[in-house]
Amino acid sequence: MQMHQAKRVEIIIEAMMERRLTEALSTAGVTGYTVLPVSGGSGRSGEWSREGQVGRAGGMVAVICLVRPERVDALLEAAFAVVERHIGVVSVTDAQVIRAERF
Amino acid sequence: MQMHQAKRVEIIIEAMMERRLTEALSTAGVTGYTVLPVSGGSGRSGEWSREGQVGRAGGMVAVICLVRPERVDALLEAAFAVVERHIGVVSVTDAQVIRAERF
Amino acid sequence: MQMHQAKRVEIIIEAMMERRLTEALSTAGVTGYTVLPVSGGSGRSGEWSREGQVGRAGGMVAVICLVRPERVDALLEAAFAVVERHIGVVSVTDAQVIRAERF
Amino acid sequence: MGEILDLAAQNMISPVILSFVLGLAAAFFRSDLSFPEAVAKGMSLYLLFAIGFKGGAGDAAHGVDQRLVSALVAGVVLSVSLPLVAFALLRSMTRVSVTDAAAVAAHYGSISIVTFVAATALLASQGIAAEGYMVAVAAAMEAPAIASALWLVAWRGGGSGERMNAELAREIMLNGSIVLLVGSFVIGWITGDEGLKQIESFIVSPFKGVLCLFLLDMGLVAGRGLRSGQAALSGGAILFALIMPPLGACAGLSAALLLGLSLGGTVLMMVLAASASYIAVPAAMRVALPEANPTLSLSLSLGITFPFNLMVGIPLYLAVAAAFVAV
Amino acid sequence: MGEILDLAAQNMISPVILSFVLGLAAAFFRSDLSFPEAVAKGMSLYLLFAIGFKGGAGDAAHGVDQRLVSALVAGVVLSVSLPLVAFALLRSMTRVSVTDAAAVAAHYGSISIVTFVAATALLASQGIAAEGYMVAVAAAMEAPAIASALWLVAWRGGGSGERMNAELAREIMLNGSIVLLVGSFVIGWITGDEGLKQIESFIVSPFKGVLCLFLLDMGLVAGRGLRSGQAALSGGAILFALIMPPLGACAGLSAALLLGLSLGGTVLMMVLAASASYIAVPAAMRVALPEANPTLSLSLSLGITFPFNLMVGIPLYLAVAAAFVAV
Amino acid sequence: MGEILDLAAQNMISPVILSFVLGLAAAFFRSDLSFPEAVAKGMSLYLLFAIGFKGGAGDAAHGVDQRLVSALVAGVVLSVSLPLVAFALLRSMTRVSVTDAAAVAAHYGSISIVTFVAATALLASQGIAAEGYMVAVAAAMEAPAIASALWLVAWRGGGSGERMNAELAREIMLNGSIVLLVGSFVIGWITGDEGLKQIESFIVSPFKGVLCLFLLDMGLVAGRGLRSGQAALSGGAILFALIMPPLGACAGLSAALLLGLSLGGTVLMMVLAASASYIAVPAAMRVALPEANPTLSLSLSLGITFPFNLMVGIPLYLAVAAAFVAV
Ligand SMILES: Nc1ncnc2c1ncn2[C@@H]1O[C@H](COP(=O)(O)O)[C@@H](O)[C@H]1O
Ligand SMILES: Nc1ncnc2c1ncn2[C@@H]1O[C@H](COP(=O)(O)O)[C@@H](O)[C@H]1O
Ligand SMILES: Nc1ncnc2c1ncn2[C@@H]1O[C@H](COP(=O)(O)O)[C@@H](O)[C@H]1O
Ligand code: NA
Ligand code: NA
Ligand code: NA
Repeated sequence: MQMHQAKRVEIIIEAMMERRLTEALSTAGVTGYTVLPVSGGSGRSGEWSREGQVGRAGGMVAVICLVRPERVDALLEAAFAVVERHIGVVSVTDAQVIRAERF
Repeated sequence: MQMHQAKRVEIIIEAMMERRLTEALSTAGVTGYTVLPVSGGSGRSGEWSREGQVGRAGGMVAVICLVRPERVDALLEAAFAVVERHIGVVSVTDAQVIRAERF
Repeated sequence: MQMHQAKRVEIIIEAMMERRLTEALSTAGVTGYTVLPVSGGSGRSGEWSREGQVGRAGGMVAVICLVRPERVDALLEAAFAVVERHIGVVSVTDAQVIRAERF
Repeated sequence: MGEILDLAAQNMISPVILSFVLGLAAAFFRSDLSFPEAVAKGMSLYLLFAIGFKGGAGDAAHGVDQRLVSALVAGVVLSVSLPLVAFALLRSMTRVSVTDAAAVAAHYGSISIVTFVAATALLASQGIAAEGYMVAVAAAMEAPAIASALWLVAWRGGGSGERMNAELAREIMLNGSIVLLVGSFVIGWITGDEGLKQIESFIVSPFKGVLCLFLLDMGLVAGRGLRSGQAALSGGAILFALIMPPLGACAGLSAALLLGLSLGGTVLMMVLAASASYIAVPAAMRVALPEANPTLSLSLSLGITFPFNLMVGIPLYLAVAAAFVAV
Repeated sequence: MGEILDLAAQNMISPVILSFVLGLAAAFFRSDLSFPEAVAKGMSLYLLFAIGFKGGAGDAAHGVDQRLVSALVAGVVLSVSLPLVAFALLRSMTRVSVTDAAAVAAHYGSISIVTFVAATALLASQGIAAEGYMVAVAAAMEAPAIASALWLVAWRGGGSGERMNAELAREIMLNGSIVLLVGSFVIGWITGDEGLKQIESFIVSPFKGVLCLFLLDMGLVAGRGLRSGQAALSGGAILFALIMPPLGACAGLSAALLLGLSLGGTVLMMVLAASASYIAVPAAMRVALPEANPTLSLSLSLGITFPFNLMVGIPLYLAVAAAFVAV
Repeated sequence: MGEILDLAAQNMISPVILSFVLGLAAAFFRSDLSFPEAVAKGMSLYLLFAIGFKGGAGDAAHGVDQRLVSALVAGVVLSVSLPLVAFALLRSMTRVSVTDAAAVAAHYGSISIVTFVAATALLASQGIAAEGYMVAVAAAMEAPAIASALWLVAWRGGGSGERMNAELAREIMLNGSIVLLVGSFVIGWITGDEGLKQIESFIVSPFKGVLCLFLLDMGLVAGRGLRSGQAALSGGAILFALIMPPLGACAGLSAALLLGLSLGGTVLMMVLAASASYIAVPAAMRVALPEANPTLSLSLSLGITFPFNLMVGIPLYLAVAAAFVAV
């Protein structure tokens, strides 16, 4: 099967910032992303879990974007501007995708 | 630790198609996969979120398969046959796994 | 954007073992990880789904750790000690992260 | 006329409708108010179970009369034929593709169970009884419209629509909401008044309150859908979504008169014909007609027809039915 | 005999049992009907809280008599010793490994709280009272069976079974369902009738309705489990899952007679001994005996023993108990 | 004094408080008892809807009198000014940074709706009526404290606090819990007693039972939070979390006396002023003051102030109010 180079960007960010992040991504020309729920984790600010929680604060989400390699920098700038002051982790992996016209 | 080459295939597909996809994977000889819930996203067909939704239509899931490199093509054929007419994204990443006998 | 080499370790493990795994990771010096819920899957022990389930047994979670390359071995030892006798899959991918000081 | 307006006004200021309006308003002003998916599904399971059980228990007393069968047949005929009307209307009023028109048509041939539930709540508050088996008719009307739509696509060549095969048919017929509705109807029918008494304080007393919260959620979802689906909506499509319900109601009225249903049963038949699916059909369309734009169907059925029926349609149909059926 | 059949028939056509059957049927025909995990857990938390509270409030009136302590001891003894019986049976009737046999045995020494709840519902509908503290006995019987199973594995060398260490013991004893059951029992006991009156319309009136929905979900899960677990089930194993409950019930009956429990209490003791765990023990086994096949244990306990007890066992045990205990 | 202790003791052994204590204890002993996030959110949506609706329906009878407006103004003033007090106290009693002090202060200016709900439950059990519009006051007090905190940070230069911009203000004002509370208040007000009667068996009868389960969950969350947040808590901070509530209550009392509220209304005003937010403000702080340590604020407001108010504060405030307000 014919595959195309792409980058898989995974941004783990506070749930409260989700909308701001996705708006920033859209502004940066990224149209496709997928949001996965996150049920817990640990970092410098300690351990947390969503169990029994009511508010959105204290939860995180994982946003996954597949983009063409040449677009990854614009995406990262945009993401970083949002993530910068906030709790969050951004990682980039090399990937291959089918149907390049989609990215 | 002794690691083995593998491919990590991530298929983000409409929830309605999950069963058809996993059956196609099984038929193609893929026995292991993991399904993650997806809470929202955006693409050419617009933005969506699972919040407050009742039906399965309009939701997606992420299916992750770790396979030996030589099996990835069969897997992708099978997946593509299901995804082809449907909304969805398929990406492949190089990975390493422990316990190669499992894949 | 300045990126730094890292490893992305993804451990899919029985929900019952989550606490034991994260404690082992902490002991091995891994401070950051994120836990994603898993809604179903299939493997040598058959197909499963969380739908309608009450107990934790029979469910899995995905634990994602981003670590510096030099730390990945310690992490894998620790993870393997927990996963060894249990159902579970461990994969490692090369990744790049921003803000290296965090890992 | 004054009476209709009165009833409509009274309907409008019920907690049930106002909860829906609150949801719409919250979505419109982009509040982050939202229900977890699991809670929304839980409420819909509750409503289906309760409405099915009550329908069955209500019928247990009378026994299954002949009319149940003819009502089921009438429901299936309506569900099969209304999509043809909807399709013709859509193709003449809008410029949507064959596939999209067929998908939308399937939604309008099928039914919205929560509209049905809201109608039963209004009837109850007016002290108007209805045939319990209308629940079974509702279940029977969910699926046939899908077959019509697939046939329309095959006939008009609107793309590679999956043919209705046995696997797909099974999947559609055994859709969770159909199974739960029919199943609880049968349980209610078997256990009758005795059974109802046992679980009354679960499925009867709190019913209307749950309906309020569920409609609040529906308002949120509909409002959010409208906001993001706006672009897909032409004037012609919106007009269709307002015209089709009364047309369907007329067809339902004719069927009810033919069957000789009671006033309540007539209203419910009208409501079923007038309402458009937002659970079973959207799911089936994603499998069978993936090229159809889901946003269009849902914006019309959930964003326009549903509020219309809830706020204007139901009291209107009641007023019209009252003119035809002696109490 | 006729009376037993009568009661069994009457039990079978209650909404509670029919809901379970509906779930089984829906799973069998592969309907996509399903409950979200969160809703299922929510219902189980509700049932545990309600049954615990009611048990405690029921006992508050009488004070904790001496019999509570002896009943607890009896429960623990049953929970510890029944696995030995189950293990011996399994090793002679089937060809499962030592580890698997021990894991299954742990399930049968422990208890199924929803079977217990269904039995209390049947007793209530027959107007038969029972000792409130049977809830505490239920809680006490959840865990000891696990220790027996681990000891069996260590004794028979069935693999690398984790030894019962302090950490594991704490985890098992503080299992959520045990804590909730005991905790709400204590709350009910402290606040008594006064407390019960305050939350009666939450934990008493809608109880049976929630139980219906929960059993519908259990039917779905059990049916799905049976479908996918079939392969793991030999004839011998199935036979075991049908023989073990009556055996357990006999042991429970003996204990109850020794303790001098009321008719209701006797039935509940029999039900506890006859039922098999599907929450606490499966979880503990995954940690302590990961080599054991979870599909086997669950197919037997949830797929066979649970429906058997629900539909045949409970009325049977009631009939038998009635022959031994004067009302 | 004896009377206060009596009331406090009576309060302590109500199912509502004991459920909270059970949750705390379960978390303390690291039981794995837990509620799914969706169930917790579902219960909180229910409580907000019910309390809002009942408040509105209660007021519908009286019409909106002048006092509603003055009570709203008083609430806003309290919410804006209490953070200044809290900030000053924190800066003198502890060594937390300006940003952290401001964030904590925002929590204490705002309110905890579940503390409010618990207070209404206690009042109801004592047969003490309160102004329905106190619900609207509660909603009005949620947000203003946030503005104060941001202003404090800007003034004292505690970092790069996001300025209160239109977008942020909209987001805070249209926070889901505010919208639901106000919305259901308005629905209750419009539909009045008639509406209340329709959904009474959903929002009134089971209310206290749901509150028990919700407080059980709050106990679990608070206990877990305390366990992991311990490290962040200095003695001074803990002292602050115990002193601030009575201080706030005094301010609330003064306002209530000025307004001439009834005994029930006075208690509720004291409770609002004394309680600290754990939903709306934490969320806003993550957006506007991300540098603030969320663990500190939550440990104080949910881990210390909330249990204090629940167990000691509410009966204390009632006793004090009773000394000032003639019934
Ligand atoms: N190295 C990491 N790998 C994966 N997730 C992480 C990592 N570090 C932090 N996280 C996630 O980001 C959250 C906040 O991290 P922190 O800002 O370090 O407290 C954590 O609770 C985790 O969910
Ligand atoms: N580039 C992408 N990266 C990640 N997820 C995507 C991407 N494009 C699409 N998706 C996901 O696939 C769904 C359907 O995409 P589309 O067919 O473009 O509307 C979206 O709603 C996302 O959840
Ligand atoms: N190759 C694989 N790729 C992704 N997930 C897997 C794979 N193999 C197993 N899993 C996950 O691990 C679980 C247990 O696997 P097993 O031990 O093979 O039964 C499965 O149910 C899946 O969720
Ligand atoms: Na229709
Ligand atoms: Na047992
Ligand atoms: Na306050």
